[in-house]
Amino acid sequence: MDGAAPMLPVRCRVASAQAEGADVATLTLEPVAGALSGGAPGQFNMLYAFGIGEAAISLSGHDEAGRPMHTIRAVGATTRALTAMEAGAELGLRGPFGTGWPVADQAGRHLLAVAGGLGLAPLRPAILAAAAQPGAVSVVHGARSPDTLLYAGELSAWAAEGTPVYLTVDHAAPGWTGRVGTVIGCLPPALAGHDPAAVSAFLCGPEVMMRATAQALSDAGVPPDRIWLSMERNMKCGIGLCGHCQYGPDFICRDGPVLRYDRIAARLTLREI
Amino acid sequence: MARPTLAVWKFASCDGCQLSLLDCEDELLAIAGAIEIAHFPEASRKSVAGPYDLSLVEGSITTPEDAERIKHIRAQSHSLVAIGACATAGGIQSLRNFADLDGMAAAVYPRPDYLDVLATSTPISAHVPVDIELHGCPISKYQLVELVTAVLAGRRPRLPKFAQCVECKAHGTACVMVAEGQPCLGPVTLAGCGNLCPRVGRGCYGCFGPVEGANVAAMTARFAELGLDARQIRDALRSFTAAAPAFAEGGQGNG
Amino acid sequence: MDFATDSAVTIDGPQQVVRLLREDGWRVIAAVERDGALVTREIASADALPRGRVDELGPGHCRLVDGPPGRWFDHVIGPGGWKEWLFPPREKLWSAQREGQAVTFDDAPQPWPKTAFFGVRPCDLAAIARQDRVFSTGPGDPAYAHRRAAVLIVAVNCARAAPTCFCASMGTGPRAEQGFDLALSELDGRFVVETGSTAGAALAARLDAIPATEDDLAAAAAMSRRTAETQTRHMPAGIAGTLRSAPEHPAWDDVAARCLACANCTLACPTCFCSDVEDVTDLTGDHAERWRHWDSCFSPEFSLVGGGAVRASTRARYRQWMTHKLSSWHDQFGESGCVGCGRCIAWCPVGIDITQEARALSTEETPA
Amino acid sequence: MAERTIKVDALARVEGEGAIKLKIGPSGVEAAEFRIFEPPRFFEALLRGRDAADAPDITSRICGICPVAYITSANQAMEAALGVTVTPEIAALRRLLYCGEWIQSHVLHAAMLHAPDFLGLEDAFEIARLRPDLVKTALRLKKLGNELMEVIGGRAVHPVNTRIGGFWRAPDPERIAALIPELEWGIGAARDMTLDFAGFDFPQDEADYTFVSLVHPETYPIELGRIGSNRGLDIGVEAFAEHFAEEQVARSTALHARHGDAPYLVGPLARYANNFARLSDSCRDTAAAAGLGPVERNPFRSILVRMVEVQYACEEALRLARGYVPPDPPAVVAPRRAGTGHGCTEAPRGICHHSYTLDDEGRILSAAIVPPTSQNQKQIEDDLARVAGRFLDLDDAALQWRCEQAIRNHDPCISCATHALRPTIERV
Ligand SMILES: Cc1cc2nc3c(=O)[nH]c(=O)nc-3n(C[C@H](O)[C@H](O)[C@H](O)COP(=O)(O)OP(=O)(O)OC[C@H]3O[C@@H](n4cnc5c(N)ncnc54)[C@H](O)[C@@H]3O)c2cc1C
Ligand code: SF4
Ligand code: SF4
Ligand code: SF4
Repeated sequence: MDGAAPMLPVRCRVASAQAEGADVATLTLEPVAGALSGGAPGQFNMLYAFGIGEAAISLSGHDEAGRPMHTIRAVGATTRALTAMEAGAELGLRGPFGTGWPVADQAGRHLLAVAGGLGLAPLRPAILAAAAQPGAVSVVHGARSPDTLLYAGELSAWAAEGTPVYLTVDHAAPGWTGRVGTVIGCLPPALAGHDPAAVSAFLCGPEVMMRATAQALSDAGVPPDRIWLSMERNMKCGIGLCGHCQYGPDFICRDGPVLRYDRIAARLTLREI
Repeated sequence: MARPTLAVWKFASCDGCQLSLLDCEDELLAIAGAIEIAHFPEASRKSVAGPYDLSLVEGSITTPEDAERIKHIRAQSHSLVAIGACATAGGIQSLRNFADLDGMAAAVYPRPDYLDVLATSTPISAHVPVDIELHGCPISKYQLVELVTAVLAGRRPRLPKFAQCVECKAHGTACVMVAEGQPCLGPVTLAGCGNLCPRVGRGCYGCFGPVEGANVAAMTARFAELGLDARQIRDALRSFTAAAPAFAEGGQGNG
Repeated sequence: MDFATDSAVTIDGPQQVVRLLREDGWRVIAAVERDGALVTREIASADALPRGRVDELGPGHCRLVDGPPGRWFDHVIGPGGWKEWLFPPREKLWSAQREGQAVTFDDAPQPWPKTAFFGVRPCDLAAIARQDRVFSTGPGDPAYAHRRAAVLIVAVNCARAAPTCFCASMGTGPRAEQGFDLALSELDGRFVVETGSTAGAALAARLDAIPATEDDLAAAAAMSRRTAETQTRHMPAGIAGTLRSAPEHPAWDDVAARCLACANCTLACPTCFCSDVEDVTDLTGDHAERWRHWDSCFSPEFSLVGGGAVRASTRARYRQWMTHKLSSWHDQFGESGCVGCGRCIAWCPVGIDITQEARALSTEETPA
Repeated sequence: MAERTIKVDALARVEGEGAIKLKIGPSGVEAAEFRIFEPPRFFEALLRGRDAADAPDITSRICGICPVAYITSANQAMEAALGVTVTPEIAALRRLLYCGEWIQSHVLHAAMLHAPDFLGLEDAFEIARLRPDLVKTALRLKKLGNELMEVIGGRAVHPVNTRIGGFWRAPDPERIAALIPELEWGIGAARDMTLDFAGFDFPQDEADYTFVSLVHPETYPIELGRIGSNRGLDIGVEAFAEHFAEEQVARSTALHARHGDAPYLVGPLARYANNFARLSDSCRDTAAAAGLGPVERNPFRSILVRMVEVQYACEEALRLARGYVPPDPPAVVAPRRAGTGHGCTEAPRGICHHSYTLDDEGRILSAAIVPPTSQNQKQIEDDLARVAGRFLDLDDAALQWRCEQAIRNHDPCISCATHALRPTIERV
């Protein structure tokens, strides 16, 4: 990121665009001029759709050429414009911003990645990094329905390579033989065979889901200081100047989005904070 | 790509909001170039049949025929925007909602029996779904240009959701309530006009209607401290957006 | 006393300071009277200053009236101030142009002439320092830094405290200790001038002045002491900790019933820094701009996320504002976000008083 | 000759919603109706019980095209009722504001709503394609009018800065002075446009109108004067109700105003005929160059009179702007008391008359508002019948257009006709 102009986007081009379902797409980006700084798993960029607006979008990985990838769900004008982009389209990018998943610090521990919905996108690079050690990571992913499971192909590939993958949906569809219910139901099987004290957990998804999951994990014996959550708040600048993303004393953009559970457990129980 | 089509419709109103479109002197020809003005009787004899990409609807619903007509307009409009205090809150004519209509009609018309009108004046949203509302009596022409520009760009129009006070402070306008003790509805009124009244030293009379979550009770308690009696407080709330729920309820408790 | 007073001088009035600054090419900004309030504007000479006028301030109340004749600075502060210069209410961040697929950006900085702030009160000096810190944390805001670097500050120590002032309890006034180039103290018919920087010292050296005597300095110190003693409001001690443990205190419901959520307090506050951005396009659709403008934690859309506003109630919004100001600010920037200027009290249309709300939340100070 | 019916269900290029219907039989025009179907809005009734100060702002909402007319008539009526007189500086600023409305409204009508008729075009956007310079000049002039209203009134539609006794705040002299160069330009632009329009091919028509307008011994009337006519009427504004009556007609159900038993005409043709001598030399010169005499009886040529009035309004505005002294205080305090007051000013479309009776707290007991269009309505109907009769040789489409023109000649502001309601007409 250009330190002199942190509010000025870098001109980027969509190198490839991949549909991930009805309203979700993954964009791989490359700079048109200059270079992009790498970015760690868990960090995010501010993506700018010309004339429409900016949205905070997590890194969902880098391709073989080291180009950043972003998986975006169309929920409003900006994200609709971004997900509609095709290869060659130009956009602006600022970042990376925020804290990342502390992947390296979990060496020797078993990592549990718990993702609700699109929350799998920011977890993907952490899962890929941890999976370099065979058996080091398990994945729990919940979605509204079977057809909204994210990265379905990749999930099967991970499972095939030996990463335990637990899937659940809120609403089953014909042909679905898997679990139905929240991700909490996946936790006992995912923890089975592991010493909870030696498990670390990365959570990303809707706030209610993360709150319940963190609570369940710590009840099961996973140390609260070994659980991390990726929080979401309104965000306009990404660098702690606009004030929008405050979460108690933390700026989600700067002190987060990845925050340690023991630090925010009390806040998670407060309404409208 | 075909230019998007625009239609302008009128219900009970003063024409001031649609005039605001013609008052965009600097942008008018560019707008007419970027969109096809398909139906705008105030400006053109030409009328192209629907459907329309964008319908601007001025005025409130006050007659049985109009309550039907708005449904046809909705059916022909991809995007329907209610413009002005009449279309978004019922307008000044909604004062009838608080009175006896027959008495009112008899006061103006020698033969009130010729009239076929509804007992209330209601906003467009009371009859059909509305996509966007531009507030104000009249609307701000800057907001109108912004609406058209945003529609063309495919983004959400920038329409403030905060109180009038924010515009005053940003503009450096001294608060007329604090500095002069004048009653001002600015704190409970939606921003967007450009703090016109306080800028000339006058308390806001609420023509943009209540801001979301307006604390009208606290506002009127302050008016009472400033020396307004219950009837004055009620009349302050009962003007161009009188029937907007927050103001209507606030007026009920007073006078 | 620190070094500033060693080189102190006295002058007969502020006119020559303004004249000197203008001669040196500074744009001089000062508080002037406009429409019943003090506002900061460029001035051509000291004649524009509201000499002999004072502001009667109270909760939700301000009237400019005649004060002791001839006194230059017995008024206190207006609703706006220096914030609107260093952190403008609306500011273009950059523009972008589209040609076919190509999108190019341009963030040419806006011109900013070298600017002298004339008559900055101690609380506002502290407020400028607070914002300096906010806008330089992390990657910071280069546009703010660009403006700030070209600002010279002439402070004025307060001879009169308004009933809304509580700087003494925040440790920010009523005497300026640092952060100024020159500081004036108005005694009877003459001014003690202290210097706080080499630029200030260079200016002071060119004034038509005589060295300050021990008596002058003692009189200036006594003035500040008196001003502190006459302050009737104060912030309860330990409020930062109090708020940390009070998120569910019933007092929040009480203030929420009175608060209009109008945002005046945040916008008048000299340290509040929240902003929003908006994307502007023209009718061709090929030119876009990004503007930043003041925002407030009281705004309905401030905390909007996918499912709606996180802080939907006025209770939550007031709690956010006050907790951030008086407590979280310590965690974020190592100091309080409040400097005790009292603007939020005076310019709240319904007169909500942050010190009184703080007291309502403070267990230690609740009267038995 | 077979029976013909000419119907226009929704008149275009007029403010508000109206319709015309003509029945033509073997003996000529059998019936001509000009109907107004604005829903009634009951202004007089909803003013009852309100404070006097509410009347100007509320009645402003009768019409977004000529709000200053309503505001000024209401303020004058209230000042009369409350027994206050404004200072010359306040009066001058009022007239300056009113000039803005004349410029804005007249240019809108003449160049954008009326001119297309003479060019055989549907609207001003089509003119812009053929004669962009003309439309650009018109927009610039119109903007000048709006800027006057914004600088003085705070906004162009429903200004906020006026009040009983004057203004809330006097505009900064610098802002008024900044308008001077554009006003200087405006005078010439209005003259050029008048002469340009003088080249239109005007249909031959003439009527022996009763012209009613304000009359003033010294000045062309805008916001000042007595009520006079070309048939010898000369009354104070307070006597209006004794000479003019409104009646409700079942067919169209608009309230029609009558002078005695006969229709009469208000608006530019009337003002011009009754006050020609009060125009400036330069305006009379423009009129002559455009082929206008001291009286113009062809309603199709009212577009020229309107443009001469634009030139006059620019000249007046320039004079007032140059002599601007901010009124201090900006308003005369009007204490509340009982009383009755009348106010009458020249809206662009003609006289707009208000009268109010107040109780001793200054609350409105009764209100009567007579806007220009309801006064002209009967006359417009007569015009319609006459014009149709005169151009019976035209085919239906051409006759329809000509009839529409007969209405547009009078720039009817149907929104003003608050006393009207709408018969069932299926549209959309
Ligand atoms: C740290 C972080 C990481 C994120 N990562 C992803 C991701 O990888 N993929 C993805 O699809 N989405 C992600 N989001 C959410 C995404 O930023 C929002 O969905 C997006 O901002 C909505 O913008 P919009 O204009 O399309 O939607 P709209 O519905 O039009 O939004 C309306 C307005 O709501 C506000 N808004 C709503 N949600 C947010 C938000 N979270 N932050 C800021 N403003 C908001 C904005 O002001 C926006 O203009 C992330 C959010 C955060 C904070
Ligand atoms: S200040 Fe209030 S009343 Fe005045 S124009 Fe604005 S919204 Fe309308
Ligand atoms: S919180 Fe209030 S007293 Fe404190 S600095 Fe802000 S405005 Fe001044
Ligand atoms: S505390 Fe006062 S100024 Fe602040 S939002 Fe509430 S009412 Fe407005």
